[in-house]
Amino acid sequence: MKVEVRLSGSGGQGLILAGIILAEGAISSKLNAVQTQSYGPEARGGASKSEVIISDSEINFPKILKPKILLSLTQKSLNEYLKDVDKSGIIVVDSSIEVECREIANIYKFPIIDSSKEVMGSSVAANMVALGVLSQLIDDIDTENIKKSMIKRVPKGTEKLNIAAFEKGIELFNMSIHANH
Amino acid sequence: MKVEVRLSGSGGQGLILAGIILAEGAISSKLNAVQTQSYGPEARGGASKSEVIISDSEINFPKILKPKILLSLTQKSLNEYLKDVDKSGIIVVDSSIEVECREIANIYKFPIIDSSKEVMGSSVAANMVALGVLSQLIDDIDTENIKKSMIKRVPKGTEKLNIAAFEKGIELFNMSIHANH
Amino acid sequence: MTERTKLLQGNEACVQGAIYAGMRFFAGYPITPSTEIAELSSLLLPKIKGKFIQMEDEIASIAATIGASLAGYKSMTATSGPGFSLKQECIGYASLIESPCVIVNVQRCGPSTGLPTSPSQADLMQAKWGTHGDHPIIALSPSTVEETFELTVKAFNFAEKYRTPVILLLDEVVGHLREKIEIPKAGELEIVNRKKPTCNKDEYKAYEYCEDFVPPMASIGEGYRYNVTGLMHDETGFPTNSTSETGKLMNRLFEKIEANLDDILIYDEYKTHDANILLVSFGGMCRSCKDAIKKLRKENVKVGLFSIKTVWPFPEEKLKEVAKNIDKIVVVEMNKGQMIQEVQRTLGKDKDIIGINKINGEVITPIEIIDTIKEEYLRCLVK
Amino acid sequence: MTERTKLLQGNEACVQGAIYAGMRFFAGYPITPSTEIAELSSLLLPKIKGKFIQMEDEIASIAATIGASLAGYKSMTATSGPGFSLKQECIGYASLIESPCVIVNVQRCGPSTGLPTSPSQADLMQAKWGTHGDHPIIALSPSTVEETFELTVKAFNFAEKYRTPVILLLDEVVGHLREKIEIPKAGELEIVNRKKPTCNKDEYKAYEYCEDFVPPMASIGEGYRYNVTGLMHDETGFPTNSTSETGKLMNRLFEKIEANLDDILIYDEYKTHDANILLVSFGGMCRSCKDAIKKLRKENVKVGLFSIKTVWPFPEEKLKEVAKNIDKIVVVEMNKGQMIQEVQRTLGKDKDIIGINKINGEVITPIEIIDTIKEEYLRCLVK
Amino acid sequence: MPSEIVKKNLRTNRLPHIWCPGCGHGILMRAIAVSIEELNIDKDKVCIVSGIGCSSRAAGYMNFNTIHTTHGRALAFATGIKIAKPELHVIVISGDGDLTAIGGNHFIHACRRNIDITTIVFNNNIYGMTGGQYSPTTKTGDFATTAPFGNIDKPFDICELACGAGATFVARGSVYHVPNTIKYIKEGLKHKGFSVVEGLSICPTYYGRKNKKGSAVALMNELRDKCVNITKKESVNEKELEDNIYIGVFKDTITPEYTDEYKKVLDKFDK
Amino acid sequence: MPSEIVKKNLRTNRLPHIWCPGCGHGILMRAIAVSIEELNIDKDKVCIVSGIGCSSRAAGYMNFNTIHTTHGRALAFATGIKIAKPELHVIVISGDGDLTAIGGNHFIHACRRNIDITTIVFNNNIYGMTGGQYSPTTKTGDFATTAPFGNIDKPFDICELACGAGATFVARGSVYHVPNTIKYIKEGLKHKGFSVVEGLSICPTYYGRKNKKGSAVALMNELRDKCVNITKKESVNEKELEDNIYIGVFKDTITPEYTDEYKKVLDKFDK
Amino acid sequence: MKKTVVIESAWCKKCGICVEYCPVKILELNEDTVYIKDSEKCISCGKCEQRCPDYAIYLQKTE
Amino acid sequence: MKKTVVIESAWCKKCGICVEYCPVKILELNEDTVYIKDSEKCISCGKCEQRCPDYAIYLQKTE
Ligand SMILES: Cc1ncc(C[n+]2csc(CCOP(=O)(O)OP(=O)(O)O)c2C)c(N)n1
Ligand SMILES: Cc1ncc(C[n+]2csc(CCOP(=O)(O)OP(=O)(O)O)c2C)c(N)n1
Ligand code: SF4
Ligand code: SF4
Ligand code: SF4
Ligand code: SF4
Repeated sequence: MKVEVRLSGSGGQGLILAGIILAEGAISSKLNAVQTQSYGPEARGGASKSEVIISDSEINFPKILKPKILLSLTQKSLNEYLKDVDKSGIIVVDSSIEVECREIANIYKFPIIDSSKEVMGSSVAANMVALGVLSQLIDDIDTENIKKSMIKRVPKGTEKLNIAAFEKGIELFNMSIHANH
Repeated sequence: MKVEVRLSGSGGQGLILAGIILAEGAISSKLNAVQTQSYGPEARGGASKSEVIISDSEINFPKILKPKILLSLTQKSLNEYLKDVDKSGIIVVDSSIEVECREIANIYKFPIIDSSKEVMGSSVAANMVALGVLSQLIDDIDTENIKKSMIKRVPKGTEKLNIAAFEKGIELFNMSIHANH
Repeated sequence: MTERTKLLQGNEACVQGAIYAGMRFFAGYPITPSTEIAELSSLLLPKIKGKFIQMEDEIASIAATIGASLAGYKSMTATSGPGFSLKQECIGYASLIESPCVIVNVQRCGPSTGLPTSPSQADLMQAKWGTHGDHPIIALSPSTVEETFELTVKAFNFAEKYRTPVILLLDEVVGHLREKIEIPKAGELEIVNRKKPTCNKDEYKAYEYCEDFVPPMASIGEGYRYNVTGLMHDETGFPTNSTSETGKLMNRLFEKIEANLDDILIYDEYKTHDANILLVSFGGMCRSCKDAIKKLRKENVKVGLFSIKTVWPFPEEKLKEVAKNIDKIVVVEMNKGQMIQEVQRTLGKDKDIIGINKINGEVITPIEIIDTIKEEYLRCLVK
Repeated sequence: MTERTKLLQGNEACVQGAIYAGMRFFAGYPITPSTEIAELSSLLLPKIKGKFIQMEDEIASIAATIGASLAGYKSMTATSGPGFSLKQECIGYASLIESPCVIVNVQRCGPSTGLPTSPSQADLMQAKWGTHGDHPIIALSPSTVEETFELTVKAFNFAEKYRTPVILLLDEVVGHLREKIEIPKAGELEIVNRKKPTCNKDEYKAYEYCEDFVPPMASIGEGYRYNVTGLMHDETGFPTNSTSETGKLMNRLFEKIEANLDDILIYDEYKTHDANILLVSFGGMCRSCKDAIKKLRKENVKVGLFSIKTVWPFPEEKLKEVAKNIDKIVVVEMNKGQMIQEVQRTLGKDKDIIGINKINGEVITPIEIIDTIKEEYLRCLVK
Repeated sequence: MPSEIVKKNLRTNRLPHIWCPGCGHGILMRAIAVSIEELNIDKDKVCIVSGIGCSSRAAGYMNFNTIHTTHGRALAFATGIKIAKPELHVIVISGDGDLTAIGGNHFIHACRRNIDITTIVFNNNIYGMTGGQYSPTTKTGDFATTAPFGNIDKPFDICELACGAGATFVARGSVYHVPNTIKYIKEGLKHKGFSVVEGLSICPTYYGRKNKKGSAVALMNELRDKCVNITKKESVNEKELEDNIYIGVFKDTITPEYTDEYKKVLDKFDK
Repeated sequence: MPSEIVKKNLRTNRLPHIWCPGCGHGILMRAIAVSIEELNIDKDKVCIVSGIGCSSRAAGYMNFNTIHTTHGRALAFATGIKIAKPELHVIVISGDGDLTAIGGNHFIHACRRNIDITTIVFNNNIYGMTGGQYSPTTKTGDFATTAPFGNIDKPFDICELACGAGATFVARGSVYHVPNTIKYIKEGLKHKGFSVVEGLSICPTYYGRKNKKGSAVALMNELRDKCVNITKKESVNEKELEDNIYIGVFKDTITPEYTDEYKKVLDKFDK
Repeated sequence: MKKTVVIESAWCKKCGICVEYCPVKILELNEDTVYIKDSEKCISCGKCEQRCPDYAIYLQKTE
Repeated sequence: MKKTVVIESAWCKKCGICVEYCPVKILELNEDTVYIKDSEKCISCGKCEQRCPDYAIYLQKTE
């Protein structure tokens, strides 16, 4: 198996951290994973990008040319990266984002940012909500491992809230699946 | 023809200038000439060395391994360079210097420093006196050309005295030749 | 996942490897994409009684690094292109005074400020020729995070064993990549420490022309009050103008590397046994090569990879051996063609040597390698 | 002796040549054996309304030199090994922003402080690879005082014509040598000035991808208010992260040199027509070669010399041509073997290539060349 | 549509700039534009030289002759430009890192030579561009990515350093005190000789975050509260003294200017 | 047979040194030897670091741990040494060129950090080693091989620069005023923090000749005549002020020292 | 001649500086940009323009 | 315990500094080195030793 995930949004939304936690979760689940991200001034104010490749065999080339899964938390980042996703890909976006795309079948819209506000009182945990959603899209990763990594990586004192946000993401996904099926 | 001259003494005796004037005189006399010298801290207090190669054809390799003529104005410099001169070579030294050498036939001792004192009131023109002596040992160089170069190169106001010192050197040489023959 | 399985960035693995090897001093000046090395050092070193200092610039950083080395510390500095250029004068100094230390250059796209966050491998030649005057150099270039750890350990070992600066030539691809690494247990990897003098204090010659070419090294403060100078010096370490002493010194510097090539040269072969096309690459680009080979092998194209980890000295003899029965050589590097020059020099004109190069800040993808190979060679190779 | 026949030092001839070529700005920092270049510039420039400044270090010197170039001046800086290492970062900057200027390196024996007053040619590779990142470079190396004058003029011409830094690689042998020179009359040597824009001020693109690869260059203060940056930039001179713009820029930089090799490559042949042994050399060591050839020819040994004046780019094609019918190649250089690597790469393994090298601060004498040739080849060559 | 001052002095097609939300650098860049505008200097004769850093990116946005050089060397490039063409108004924009870390030597020598260049330093007490390492002006005790346990370095007082090195006009303003800052920049531009105007800036992204100082507004408020005009220094008490940051004109003297002196040398050879 | 002080502190087998007749550097080197001797510092713990220049050659003659580094960088090397081993007495010997031209940046940063290193600068107002070019301390109007029409640069006042950069002990002596100089060096060595002792030296070979100032003795006499103790500054009149050179202790304060502060960080992790 | 406040929304990065220092407190942020709650109250002091790091708010002359 | 002036001729570079600053003027230069004209008059002030750049003249303890 090999999954290529691109997490995108604006600088400060914590997508790099989310990518790292995802990759670490994969590794703890005895998979291989590599994570890369965008750097430089554009990574601050503007569009930010974190990429994770997860596989059960050796991963050599570490860049993603055609993501299997694209997460976008801002309209701008979706607009920039949508073209890279091929038809069989999956798109996960916040409900506030408009997706004008007919070719891609799997488009998931969730109130990611609002859910964060619900759990945390602000949008800072949107990354963890998103991670919850993503965790349901990638087989073979034990969500417990993601949580362990999360506890290690988030600022002290915020562990519980982040876990709650993560679980909220899982819930969002599962509810929608139930609704659809 | 090709003559290799090494002028040696201590830093400050003006032997570099003397070498330059000699080389320039040679060039004005339609010969080729190259001049090199020792640099660095040792060229200040310690031994100083200026080398001139004069030839009627192209001069490529510019260093002197075995000088034809060695001028030494200090004992130290003579001791250092004597070994490089071969039997057919010529040695010119100040009268104050002791030459313990039996192989080399042509050893000229002149009161170079004292002559400078005589002309200039100090030893500063010893280099020019020496140049006068040397000029008589190298054919094909017009002494007038050496004088022209000297006038150009010595500090303004000292031209006449330097020329006088130079002529004193010529005189020293010619007197000795007359004495010997 | 064991305790020692970690997700680490290449730059982080470099710091971890350095500390594992015994690094206890780091001096640096931030520059993308190497900054994480300074940042992690500033966090970890104080916890183990190590010293971290951010200096005023790159020149000061390498100077402080060498100073600490003379005081007995295993020391390191890290930078990227522009900073590496600035450090060149002092790299030559470290080489001549035989001060062990590790200089990391996380290569980015140049020249000048270039594209600071984009990858490149265009400082390969600079690592050897960047400073004035002839001098020997060891440079290592890892292609994975795990290798970064290992080669950093090696870099320190070589530095200490041969009393010489060692350059760790990372590239942005590896430096900024996070992947799985199994941190070796203490004692698992060999750690080398510098040879110390055992002679009487007044008999000590810091630059002795000894049999293994590497004189023992006393630290400042241990009572061996010797002299260090970047001027040519004799065995005692004092300046000399003597051409014969200079010759002896310079020869010893080269000898100590040349006599130990077996120890120093590190490389890997990947599917070369039956290859009729050989990729030659180093650092992050080995990764693209491997992916390309996997795919080409599926199409029955027999491609192998000679991946060079010790980039300087260049493993000439080994390359000759590997390439003995292979005529088609493809050198894959993110530059205008630097390693290919060494390959050409080593293998001569009988071989068909081409380069795959890129200098616009993008990595070379497996597809590009595959396409080039198909275009250039496939007609004749695949039945 | 005419008015124009002079006894000049190589370093002095460099200044005279520079002024002849139009140099009106010099910034430097003293260092043996290049200091005379700064000293003479400080004396002569003010007399012709030129500007001289001694800066606080070598980095500042090249920075000021580039600054003056952007302001429209023909400008130069001069240094030696340690200073040349320090200037490397800014040399890459000049190359990328396409600022014409001349950088003189009077080579001395290194690495590090080395032997400051002793000759060497060990910065040859550094002249090409010293700065980080790929970049094109032109480097010229004269072997006589007269040639120093001429090649300095050429250096300025190339700098202006191709909007690029040019390195004048002197060595202590030539730099500190006084010999006869015939100063050319005004107008006797061609002088090239940079191309200026003729377009509307708001249409000006300082980094246009034009046909001859060299965009016209406006000076600061002339009303073309363009931007200069050491970041990768587009045609207008503004920073870009685009890989395609970066690729175009980098290609143009190399193209402008590669498309003009006929103009740029300068070399000399000496008694090569019937030679069966070819000496290859550059700079001051050509002098030893010539003396050796003269003597060997007297013994009927057919030796010739290919003396390379444009050392970078390396004249590969011409060397191939000259060496076509010669199997024995001897590369004579005061270093550990640098140019020989280019010769090996260019000529491949069919030729018998050896080097005569010295790295102890002494020049290679004609005798040493003669002895080596006799030892290596004479059995087979002389009947 | 941007404002007049922006249209006339900045390259609007390059805006919005890359600086983070709330970054003080934009405020200082505008202050420079206003100063040049109000002094009515010929734009073709203005040359802005910068080094490398967030601050140094200002050059590219300004509609003059602009040179974005190498890290720390802006003043050395500027010196070459000014000596070559003394008729130019040469302005250097630099960061605290660019000017006083790697560029410290060129800074003190430009001060010493008293060459007619105006240097405006955007001092945010951090290396912004590389992501928040401590700079030579980071206060002791502050946190930064390379000072995880608090900075133990003592900071430079840039104005004191400039005075000690021989600069002839030295002033400090801030992004809060914009009218003052504009006044100092204008005085600096008019000054014949080397002038330094330190503009206290803010970096909410790195300095602010690392030091838990909150938003851009909070950092601005800190400037408002701590800055005291130098003219009032005498009247504050010991304890206040320590925490105060002084703004105002620290030095304003006239001594021979470098390019003038060079001209005198040239004039010796005029027939 | 050399004197006791020479035998105990210098490497007599390397003497006589390479300096020219009458060069002031030898006087300062002896002053350092006397200071170390009188303070009775363990020789094995003394590390002398120098750069490149005539002055910097001093290191090689002194019988301690001696490091002759690259031009201008002595303080950066010394900083690494001192941080690595704070128990060492690290002394930097540098020239005016080495310290304040190419080395200026490391100088001001060492001052700023207040790291416990004693810097002794042999200031002869010229680059001696390279043959007499003007240095950042050459007086305006003086001649040098690169100032054939008189120097137009303004000189640094090294002590003022050090103060402006944050040094905590700053003093100036001269080769004429040897007892004072020894006193200042001793105070500098005892001082906890960064100390600078400027020793006014003489270069008869280049500075003297180029400026037609005559012999070493004449240059010494000039120092004798022009130097005034800083404590008397108040009482001299305007005109005299200009021509005077002040010697004495310019600054002597105690602020936290760098390696001490670093130790506090380390101590946080002591169990 | 009067001056009115103009906002260039596309450039506003929502730092809130202008909002804070508007002496009559008529500015406010929304999701995308700053906006003027009550332009009538503007006293044309220019404090927003002076300190806006992004030139997104300024006074324009109207006749 | 008395101190007497000693000269290490081999090291003297004849700069004349000691001669100039000897308060009792008992030192003099010859062609090769400095010498003591009248050692009886020496007051052991050490001014020669302090300023000799070459350590060629110094006071030695004698009992
Ligand atoms: C030679 C070199 N060293 C280091 C860097 C990396 N670098 C870029 S900007 C910068 C510091 C910028 O700090 P400052 O000047 O204060 O500007 P700010 O970004 O805070 O505005 C550094 C270290 C570089 N580009 N070049
Ligand atoms: C990088 C570098 N630049 C320049 C030089 C040449 N250089 C050697 S010493 C020196 C100046 C010495 O002056 P100073 O420090 O005042 O010492 P002094 O010789 O006057 O005692 C210079 C420019 C060098 N060795 N290295
Ligand atoms: S990192 Fe700091 S200095 Fe740089 S743009 Fe952002 S706020 Fe401004
Ligand atoms: S050149 Fe000057 S500084 Fe150097 S040794 Fe001679 S007198 Fe001393
Ligand atoms: S100050 Fe500027 S960027 Fe900030 S909120 Fe106001 S208009 Fe927007
Ligand atoms: S001071 Fe020293 S070197 Fe000078 S004359 Fe006296 S003894 Fe000789």
